[in-house]
Amino acid sequence: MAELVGLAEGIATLVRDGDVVALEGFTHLIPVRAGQEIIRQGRRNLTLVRMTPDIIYDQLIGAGCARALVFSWGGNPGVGSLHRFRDAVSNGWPVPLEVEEHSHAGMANRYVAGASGLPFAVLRGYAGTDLFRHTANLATVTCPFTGEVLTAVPALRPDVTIIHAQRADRAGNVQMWGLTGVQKEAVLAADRSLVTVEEIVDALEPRPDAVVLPGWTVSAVAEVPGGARPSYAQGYYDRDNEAYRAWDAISRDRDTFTAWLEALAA
Amino acid sequence: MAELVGLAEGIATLVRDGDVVALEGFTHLIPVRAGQEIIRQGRRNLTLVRMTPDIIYDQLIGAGCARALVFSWGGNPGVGSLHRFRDAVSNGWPVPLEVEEHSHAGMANRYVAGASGLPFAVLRGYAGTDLFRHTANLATVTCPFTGEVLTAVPALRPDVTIIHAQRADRAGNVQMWGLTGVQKEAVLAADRSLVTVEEIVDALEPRPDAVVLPGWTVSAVAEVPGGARPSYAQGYYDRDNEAYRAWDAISRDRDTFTAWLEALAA
Amino acid sequence: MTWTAEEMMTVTAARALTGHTSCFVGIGLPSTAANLARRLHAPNLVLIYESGAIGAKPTRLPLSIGDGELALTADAVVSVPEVFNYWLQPGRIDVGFLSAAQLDRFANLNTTVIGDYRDPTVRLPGAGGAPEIAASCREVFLMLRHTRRAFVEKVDFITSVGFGDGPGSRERLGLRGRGPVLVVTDIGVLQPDPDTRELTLTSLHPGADLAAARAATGWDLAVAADLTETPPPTGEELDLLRALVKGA
Amino acid sequence: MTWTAEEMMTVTAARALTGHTSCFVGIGLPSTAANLARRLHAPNLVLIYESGAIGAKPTRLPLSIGDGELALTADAVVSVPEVFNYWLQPGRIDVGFLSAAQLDRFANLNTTVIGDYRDPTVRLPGAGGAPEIAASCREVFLMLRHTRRAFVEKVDFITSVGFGDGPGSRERLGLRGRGPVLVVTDIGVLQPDPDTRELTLTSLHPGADLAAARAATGWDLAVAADLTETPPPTGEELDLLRALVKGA
Repeated sequence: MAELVGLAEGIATLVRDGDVVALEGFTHLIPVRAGQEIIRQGRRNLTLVRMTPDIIYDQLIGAGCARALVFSWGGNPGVGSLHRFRDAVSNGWPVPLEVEEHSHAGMANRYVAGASGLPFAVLRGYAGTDLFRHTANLATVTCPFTGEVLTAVPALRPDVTIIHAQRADRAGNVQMWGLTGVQKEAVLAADRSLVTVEEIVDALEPRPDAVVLPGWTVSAVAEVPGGARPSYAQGYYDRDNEAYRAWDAISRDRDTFTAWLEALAA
Repeated sequence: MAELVGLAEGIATLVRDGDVVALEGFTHLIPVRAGQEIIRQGRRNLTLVRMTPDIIYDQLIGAGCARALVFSWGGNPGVGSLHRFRDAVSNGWPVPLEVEEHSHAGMANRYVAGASGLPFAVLRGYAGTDLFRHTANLATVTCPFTGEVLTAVPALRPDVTIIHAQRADRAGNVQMWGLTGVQKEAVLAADRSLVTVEEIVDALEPRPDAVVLPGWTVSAVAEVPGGARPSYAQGYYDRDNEAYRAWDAISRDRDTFTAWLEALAA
Repeated sequence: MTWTAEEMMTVTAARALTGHTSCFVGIGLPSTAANLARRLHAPNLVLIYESGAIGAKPTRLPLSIGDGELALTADAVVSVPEVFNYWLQPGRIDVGFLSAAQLDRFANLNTTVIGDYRDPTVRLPGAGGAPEIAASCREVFLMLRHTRRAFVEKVDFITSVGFGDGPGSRERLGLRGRGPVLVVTDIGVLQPDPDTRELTLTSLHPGADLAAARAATGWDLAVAADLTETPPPTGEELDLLRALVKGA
Repeated sequence: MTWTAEEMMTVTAARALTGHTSCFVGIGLPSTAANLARRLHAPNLVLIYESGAIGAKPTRLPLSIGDGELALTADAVVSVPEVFNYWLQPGRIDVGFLSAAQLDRFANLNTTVIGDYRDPTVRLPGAGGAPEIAASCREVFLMLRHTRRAFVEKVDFITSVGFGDGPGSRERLGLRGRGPVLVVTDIGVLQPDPDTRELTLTSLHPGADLAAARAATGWDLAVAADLTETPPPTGEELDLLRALVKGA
């Protein structure tokens, strides 16, 4: 059963140096506060996994938490590039960053395979692209019935997956709604999981477009109001576009970024 | 876009002799009335597909509509055997019935592959069973990353899938809720589809545990109140157990069944 | 106090379900046993029905796995493909309940045909969820009547694998669950021998005798050195069970 | 009446969307064009966002594909794996919109890196949904600025396949969609030659001239014999577009 914990305690017990860590949330319900707690606790040599690394991953990379990034689209949505990500890839600052990149379809299916207890997934994807030349984790598989050749991607099984949801009850049952992306698969694929929520309630009343993760499938739940800011939490708050634009200025320059990082630690 | 039709018209235009026809509904929302309309219109040589053939398939088989059955569990739930199915398998009455059987996991994944535009699906299943000796449509596939050998099942792509749902709007958008089984996959895997609904409404208000099939994914929608009786339609009616028990007596004997069939045609 | 064989079976199975166990249940005795356990000593038992109800808490016994009561009381309602792919296949579920028309000494199960496959004496319902439940649940509990017709030397069709042909079979087949650990019959309880994996009679229900067990088994039945008697159903167990069945 | 290059591009793309077309849209110009078309001549256009909104009808332009407005106005909200597996992959979606940092004469697209992959001059966002959108949508529309830096002889990285190295490439690769059928730039419109599959300038926007188009293209630009002028934006088109953008 999921334990109810504080955010600091949850990160301290669940995220270890060298772990493969997935923070998911497809532009909605992004676990920003949990990611910043990883920075505060100074985790190192993480393999960070995320379909859409955006500013929270730019922060983790700039803070030197990551040795590798597995992803399918990296950018500051609606604003531009991730400067810390670029600096790490191009100049190895503050530490070199290995990159393994896929398409969204490939990443989504890698989580599906992980959640399904399968070693790989099959899809129509990547055909004819240079991803096949640069991404080691790709192969082909032949349909035993038709002889057709398809693409295979290996299962993703993070050591720990972290997501943000709207609600949990005291038994640790988690409820999220709206655009819930790949979060269910990412949690079910992981060894351990932490869910930050806007609020812990006595009972989860059923509602439209809701996904529920039973408490026994989650390691820990932490109540972190505003935990997805500056991204959205449907029913709680909208996206703070200004913060995304501001990040562009902060992250462009190593010094302004370093100042931001010190302020975060303080 | 889905056309709004009468049940007779829908069956007449969408179901043809020799078709591969799937009627799905996993003990809830079983399209019974649509199946009986197929009997009334005298379709022949159908390959009937269904995870859980129960009394409606016993009726279709007894009426001589089917040349083959693709399934994973055949019985009269809570009552016993399907006598018309047994009679067809053991004695070829009224016509011989070819049988292709799978496990639930295999059938579900065959629909998933069909809905996904893939030629096959991979699962951990069937290993060590005699199904491998008797079901042609099974193979193994080797994981290109781990070398592990898994089971492959070919995609199911029915010519037509028929399901029953609670509601549709006038644009043919379909809404079903509760236990919705494999119906979404079965419709998305098919060339054509017919959805019978309890009622056609002006607007589908969102509700918990609802699955919506947009009208452009469905060929036709027919308003058929009580279309799932004697099975359940959550929010409308419960299962009529007496009818399931009564079917046991009717179907045991060819004469009583034939009398039932004549009454249905009348 | 008296009780039926079915009540003895149900109570015995219910006792084996404890704690936060997650349990893949079909309809019939397994569902009754699991719901009885929830009302007795295992209120946190997680009931999973293949129709898509995860964590169902039915207030009465469901009439079928399509019973709306399961969806209305579940923690989560999911599609049938998801039940098998995300929940059963990865080995998330602790206990799976199965029954069969035939089983052999290695607890291999037949629910497909009696006789020849192409020309069967009796055509049975088929596999359903059983092959993957037997493969992927951490443990499997079996409930069936103890008769010579059911307990056979060799099953006519292997629908679901127990221990195959003995030690090492499950590993060779890549079956990741532990397999059948408990067989509850109307005569007693059988468990696999840790070394040979052969089903061994470990307990007799009150009033049952060893001769009857041997007579009802189509092979030379192994009997545990420390053969015990199953504790009889308590008044509380019977009262709750009967209320449950009556309420259905 | 005057308009910006971006307005001309958006209006031109919007005009190409008609009827009940289903359309896989990202954020930015494609989303603006699709939402403009819904307000003009294609009220039944089905907008599909990769974040899981099927049939979204936003009352304003979404700020990102995670905008709650998309979920709240959609016919169906599904998971991201489902969007790609059940909706995009089978070829259910009529039109997919893409852009790129580089494209070549066969409309192969690069959104990954400028320069060497291991030591890039510019690290771009990467593939996202593009490779499978380019592979599986029935048709692909491209929108990008017409510059020599973008229209190159050879892309530095093939992120998404247009027509590969010419006729037959898509078939050999098993790509089932028709590929890019329309490229809308700030100078004009390009379409693949039916035989050679090479992008051919078929229309120039008002005020643009052929010399500028050639100068902005990194290869010897093919020009249609019947090169036309794109009809200028109407007052209605511009009013609706400006209201839409202002409302965001």
